[in-house]
Amino acid sequence: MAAGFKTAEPLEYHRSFLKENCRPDGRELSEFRSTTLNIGSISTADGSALVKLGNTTIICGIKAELTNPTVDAPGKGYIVPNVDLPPLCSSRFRPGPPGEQAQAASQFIADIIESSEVIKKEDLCIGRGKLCWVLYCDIMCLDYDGNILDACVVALLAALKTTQLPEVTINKETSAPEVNFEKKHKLNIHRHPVSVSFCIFDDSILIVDPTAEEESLSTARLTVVMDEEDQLCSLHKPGGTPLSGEKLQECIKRATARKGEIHKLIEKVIKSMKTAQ
Amino acid sequence: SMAVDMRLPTVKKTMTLSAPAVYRKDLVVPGDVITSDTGFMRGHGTYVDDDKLTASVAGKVQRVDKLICVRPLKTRFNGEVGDVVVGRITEVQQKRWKVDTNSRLDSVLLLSSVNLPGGELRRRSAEDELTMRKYIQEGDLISAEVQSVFSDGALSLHTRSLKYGKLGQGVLVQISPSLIKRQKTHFHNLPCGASIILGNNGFVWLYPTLGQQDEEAGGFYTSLEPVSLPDREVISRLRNCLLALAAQKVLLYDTSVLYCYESSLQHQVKDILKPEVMEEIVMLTQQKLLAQEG
Amino acid sequence: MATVQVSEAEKVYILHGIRDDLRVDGRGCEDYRHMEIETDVVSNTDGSAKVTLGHTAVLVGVKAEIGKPRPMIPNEGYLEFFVDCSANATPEFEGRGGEELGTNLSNVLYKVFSNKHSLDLHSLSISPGEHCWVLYVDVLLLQCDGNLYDAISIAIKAALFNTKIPRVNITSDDEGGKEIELSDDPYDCMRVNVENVPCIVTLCKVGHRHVVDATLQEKACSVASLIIAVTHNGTITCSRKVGGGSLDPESIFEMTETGKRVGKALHAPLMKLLQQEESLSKKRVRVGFLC
Amino acid sequence: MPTDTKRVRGPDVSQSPVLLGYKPAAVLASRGPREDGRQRDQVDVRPVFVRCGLVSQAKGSAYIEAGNTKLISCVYGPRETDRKDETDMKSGRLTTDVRFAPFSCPERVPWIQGSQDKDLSLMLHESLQPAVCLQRYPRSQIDVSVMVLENSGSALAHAVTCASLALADAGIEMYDLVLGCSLQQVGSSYVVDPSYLEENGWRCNSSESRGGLTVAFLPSLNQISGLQSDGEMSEETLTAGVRTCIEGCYKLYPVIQKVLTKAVRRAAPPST
Amino acid sequence: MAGIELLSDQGYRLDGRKATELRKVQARLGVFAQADGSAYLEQGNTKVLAVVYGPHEMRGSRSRTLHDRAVINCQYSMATFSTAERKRRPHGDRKSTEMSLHLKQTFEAAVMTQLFPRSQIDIYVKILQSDGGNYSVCVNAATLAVIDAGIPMRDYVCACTVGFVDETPLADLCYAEESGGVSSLALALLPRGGQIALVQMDARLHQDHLEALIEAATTACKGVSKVLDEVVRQHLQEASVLTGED
Repeated sequence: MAAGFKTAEPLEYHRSFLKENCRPDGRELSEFRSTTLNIGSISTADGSALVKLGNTTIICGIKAELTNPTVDAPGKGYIVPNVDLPPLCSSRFRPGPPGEQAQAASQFIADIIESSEVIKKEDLCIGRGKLCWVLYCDIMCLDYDGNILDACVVALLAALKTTQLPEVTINKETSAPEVNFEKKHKLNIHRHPVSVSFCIFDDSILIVDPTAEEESLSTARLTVVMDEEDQLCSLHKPGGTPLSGEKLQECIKRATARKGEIHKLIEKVIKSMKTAQ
Repeated sequence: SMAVDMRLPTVKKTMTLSAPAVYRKDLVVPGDVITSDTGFMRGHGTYVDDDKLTASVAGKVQRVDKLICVRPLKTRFNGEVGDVVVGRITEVQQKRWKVDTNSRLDSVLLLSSVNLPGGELRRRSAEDELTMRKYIQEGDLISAEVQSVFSDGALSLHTRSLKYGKLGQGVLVQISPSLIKRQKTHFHNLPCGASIILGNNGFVWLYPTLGQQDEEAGGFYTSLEPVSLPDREVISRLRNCLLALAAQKVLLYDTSVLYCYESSLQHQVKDILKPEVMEEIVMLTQQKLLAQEG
Repeated sequence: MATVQVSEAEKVYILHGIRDDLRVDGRGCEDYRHMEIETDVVSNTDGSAKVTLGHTAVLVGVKAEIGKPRPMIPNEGYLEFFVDCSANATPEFEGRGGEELGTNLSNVLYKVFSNKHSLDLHSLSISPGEHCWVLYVDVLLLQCDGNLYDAISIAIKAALFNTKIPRVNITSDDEGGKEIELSDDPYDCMRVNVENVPCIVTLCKVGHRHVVDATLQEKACSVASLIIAVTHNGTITCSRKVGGGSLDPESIFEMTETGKRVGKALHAPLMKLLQQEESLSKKRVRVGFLC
Repeated sequence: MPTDTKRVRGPDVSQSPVLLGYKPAAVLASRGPREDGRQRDQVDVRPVFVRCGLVSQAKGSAYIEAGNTKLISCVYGPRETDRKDETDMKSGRLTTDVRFAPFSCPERVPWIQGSQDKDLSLMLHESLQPAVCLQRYPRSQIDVSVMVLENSGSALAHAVTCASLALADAGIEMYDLVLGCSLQQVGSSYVVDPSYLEENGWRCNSSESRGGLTVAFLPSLNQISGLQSDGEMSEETLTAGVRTCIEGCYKLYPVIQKVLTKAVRRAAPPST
Repeated sequence: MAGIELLSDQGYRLDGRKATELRKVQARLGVFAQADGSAYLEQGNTKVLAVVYGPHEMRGSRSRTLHDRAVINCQYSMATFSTAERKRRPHGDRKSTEMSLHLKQTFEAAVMTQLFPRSQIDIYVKILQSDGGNYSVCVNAATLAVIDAGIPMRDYVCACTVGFVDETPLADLCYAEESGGVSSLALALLPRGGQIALVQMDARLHQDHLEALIEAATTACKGVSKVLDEVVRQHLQEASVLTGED
């Protein structure tokens, strides 16, 4: 009976839970799914992280390569983030070039990197006007069950925090770059942005960390990105029903709390990796 | 043991008996005026331009009473009522099969134009595609006769005679319809030990000559018993002879096929398709045909 | 691939024939159809060849261009393969219809040549790390009557044999910069050693036996084929099962044995023919497509 | 390279530091023990870690880890097919898609599918197809995708195993499982389940002839559904190599069976 | 007009031809057995293979079916090795799509499509070697292939590319002339009736010169048609000897 109701009238089914201030998966309205983090699992990457947010699974791998800086910014390197939603992660995606959603997600991540200054691009310069690093941040969804943005940001941050680059010098005589793999250094992470996403049901009920089904049934979405100094790096609400200032404050409050949890999680996992070594 | 015959291509000798000083008048090309006499009727391969009967294809002019046609060397099949065809089923549809007969449109075999075993004609249960597939399915070969021609030129076929129906084991050879000589019968049991259906549409079917019994079981049952090796050899030889004749543009009918078969006997079957062997045996065939005529 | 339809009864007939070592066209299981080979057929190339096998027709053009060596192998040139399954061969290939088959064929060609000896890639080096010859081997499929792999590999070997790469002079200027100069003399050229270039043999499993040089009808009766690239001394540089079915290990071993034996035997007559053609050189009337 | 307008683009050219720091001395010896301590000339496959049903959205999924080679495979469908021709009326269609994550290899892999991915997709397709009862799914399509998260060698072989597990996990009817095993021949010696360096090291040095071989095998039907070799091998080494790979598949078989049984038990309703 | 002199004071062109002289045309019908019709044609160093399939049942989407005539479907493509600089792909670029369209328009004017309602005729041309006048050479080769397929045409379609240099029309341009900055025009003609099937000119040309240029093209097309006529009659003669039927 319940199963029939769930598939035949999904919206009514969800409403019946929301009335009771809870959700079909047993969560409260402002509760995140359990978040797990795994770092450094891809040895071919210079930094990597795998994040699970309930079923949603995101992997991020960082590859650093050498290139020439642009003429406009001779003292800066590049950060190139891309989010991919392969057909593997859900039946809603087909093979081929990235669809709208993947393109929007890539842009969202690129904007956060820009606005939050996670990494100073100046740090990626090796020889002014001559040589710099390009950090390819490739983020891929392996299981799509909603709220990929929050998971992507965690995966990106954790992967960057574990990234190590070899020392590169420019030979004075040949002016060719020389790499010393013996000497590696970490990236300097300036800011630690955390993303928190919400869905709004029936124009009024606010829930956090929506599943794929909740996303598709909701009337609006909102994403807040905040760093450790409580600076907002992004506030993203792609259309949908309007939101009162009061609700917005509620979201920001929830984001502030979540941000602390994520920072702790990342620190804990990195520490446990160190002790394991 | 493996065999490979690699060679440089040779300039193909054309078998022109004498270099033409003037071109034969009965051979025309598109745009050639055949006659300005308005008493003629235009047939295939012609059109009327400015009251002149003009050729639209390259080929040979043929006159039958007042009708003038130009017969091209090569063409798709222009079927006429009564023609014998061999065709391959391309599609099973409601109450009909579509058949590839080398025509410009697929031909049609209506369920009502088929004698189903046990006189089950028009039985309702046979009218769905699944049941129809049990009798004849995609890929099957059939022999049939042209029953009528639709207004768009597509042919309607029938198999309502014991000699037509689904074909069993054998070999299909596809050649140009213009190389098939029109004869009283296109079914022959050749004395060399195999049978042939020379479809007017250029699809030629070679198969082991069947006993009387087998034939009467005909229609939808096909024997999957192995064909004997000697029978196979005859069929393969005939196949290669047909291709040799067609390559040299010799008209195909029982006698030309048989003469070619006999001319080929001094060669192994697999060697017949070598250019010099083809030339030789077709030449011999020509000579025999001329001798017979003369 | 150009597909043909074969009825169940025709299949049985073909199957029994192969069992008795007498195929529909009179061949035994290991016989090739009549094959014609001619080189130097397209003049915008540095080497070319045309091969017909049954009605299958393949044209290969080789163009040598100066490029940059691959970073990991600075002292070698390299080959690039492209197979154009053109609509001329069959309407199925119109538009992008032939692309998939073309990619599959060229991927196999890359594998066939992915070893140290098929072609001496060092000889294609011009100046290590900076310049090398890139041989673009372009295959054009003109007609499709089965056994593409074998016909293509033979055409490639013939076209490479025919390839003449201009001699290169490297001069350095005062500032250490290098300049590349191509010889103007058409006879002052470098040849490619094709001795070790493999030929591909496709073994088509039909019933309990396998045949070489299968026709489209025979292929339609087969569950799977094994392609195997073999050099003149019997080295196997690529093998691959193709087709939707599976094969038991013992038939793979038998097919490998046949493939090696047949493949090895293809080289001597091919080389003899190519040398014969070259020795005739100017005396020979080019046949091409005109005669 | 076709330009990519749907992704965030970086500089036109960039170079992996791996290429600059590369030292020829690092190339593997063809004698002595292997870098990871496994035995040469023996069917010494890496222990595998395998799990089924990890991806919530897929009909079936599997994850396999062999040394540092890590792959994930998902199966979607059967669903109504996109393309329809007459063969689809009689039997279903299997599609395969193999991709390498950009960070999966020592050098970054571009997002746009290269011909290598297409080649692997084709080989995966041919390896799986004989095992799937496609005539049970007329007019339908079954989509198999494999993502190589890290390539530490033998990617195709493990992709075959992983994908066949995902198909089984999806409840797709199959005649048999398909298992994959690779081998790398170096002169007269061979290594089974080679690592990335063992697979690719030859490109840089040594005059010894080398060959690579991958076999896909249906263990209970004793059928080879996929075979691919390159490099240089004699008939004898190729034949011996095929036998060795079959042995390698049999070594894998009990592990895979166990994982599958576990997955089936988990999926089945508790018996009373 | 920088660089090379396309017409010498003595009235000779780069390859030694006179202004109105055509390149040598050689051709053969029936080069392939599997197609309904095929032909190979060389015009100077431009070499083309043309193949015809049909008329046959419509393939693919039936929505393109015409109920009163046949659909003519053309694909123009170039072998990757056909040009001095290697081409990356044989077709699919804008130029070859345009060429395909022009061929289709040309043959719609000549083939008696009304005889084949609901059918399709495929004409595929492949440039094996490109040395100017590609469109025209393709038309000439395709005409022969259509004839070889026994498909009715009102007349041959012959085409020629002509150019205008120093007040002089040049017939049958080669690549060096085409790329040398000549105003060129391609014309396809049904020679007997003199009907124009297609004219294509992208270059600048003073209107006063147009008539002269079209006149030159018409003459050139008629010249080509003579050669094609010879080829077809020769082919007929050879092939008809043995049919032995009167």
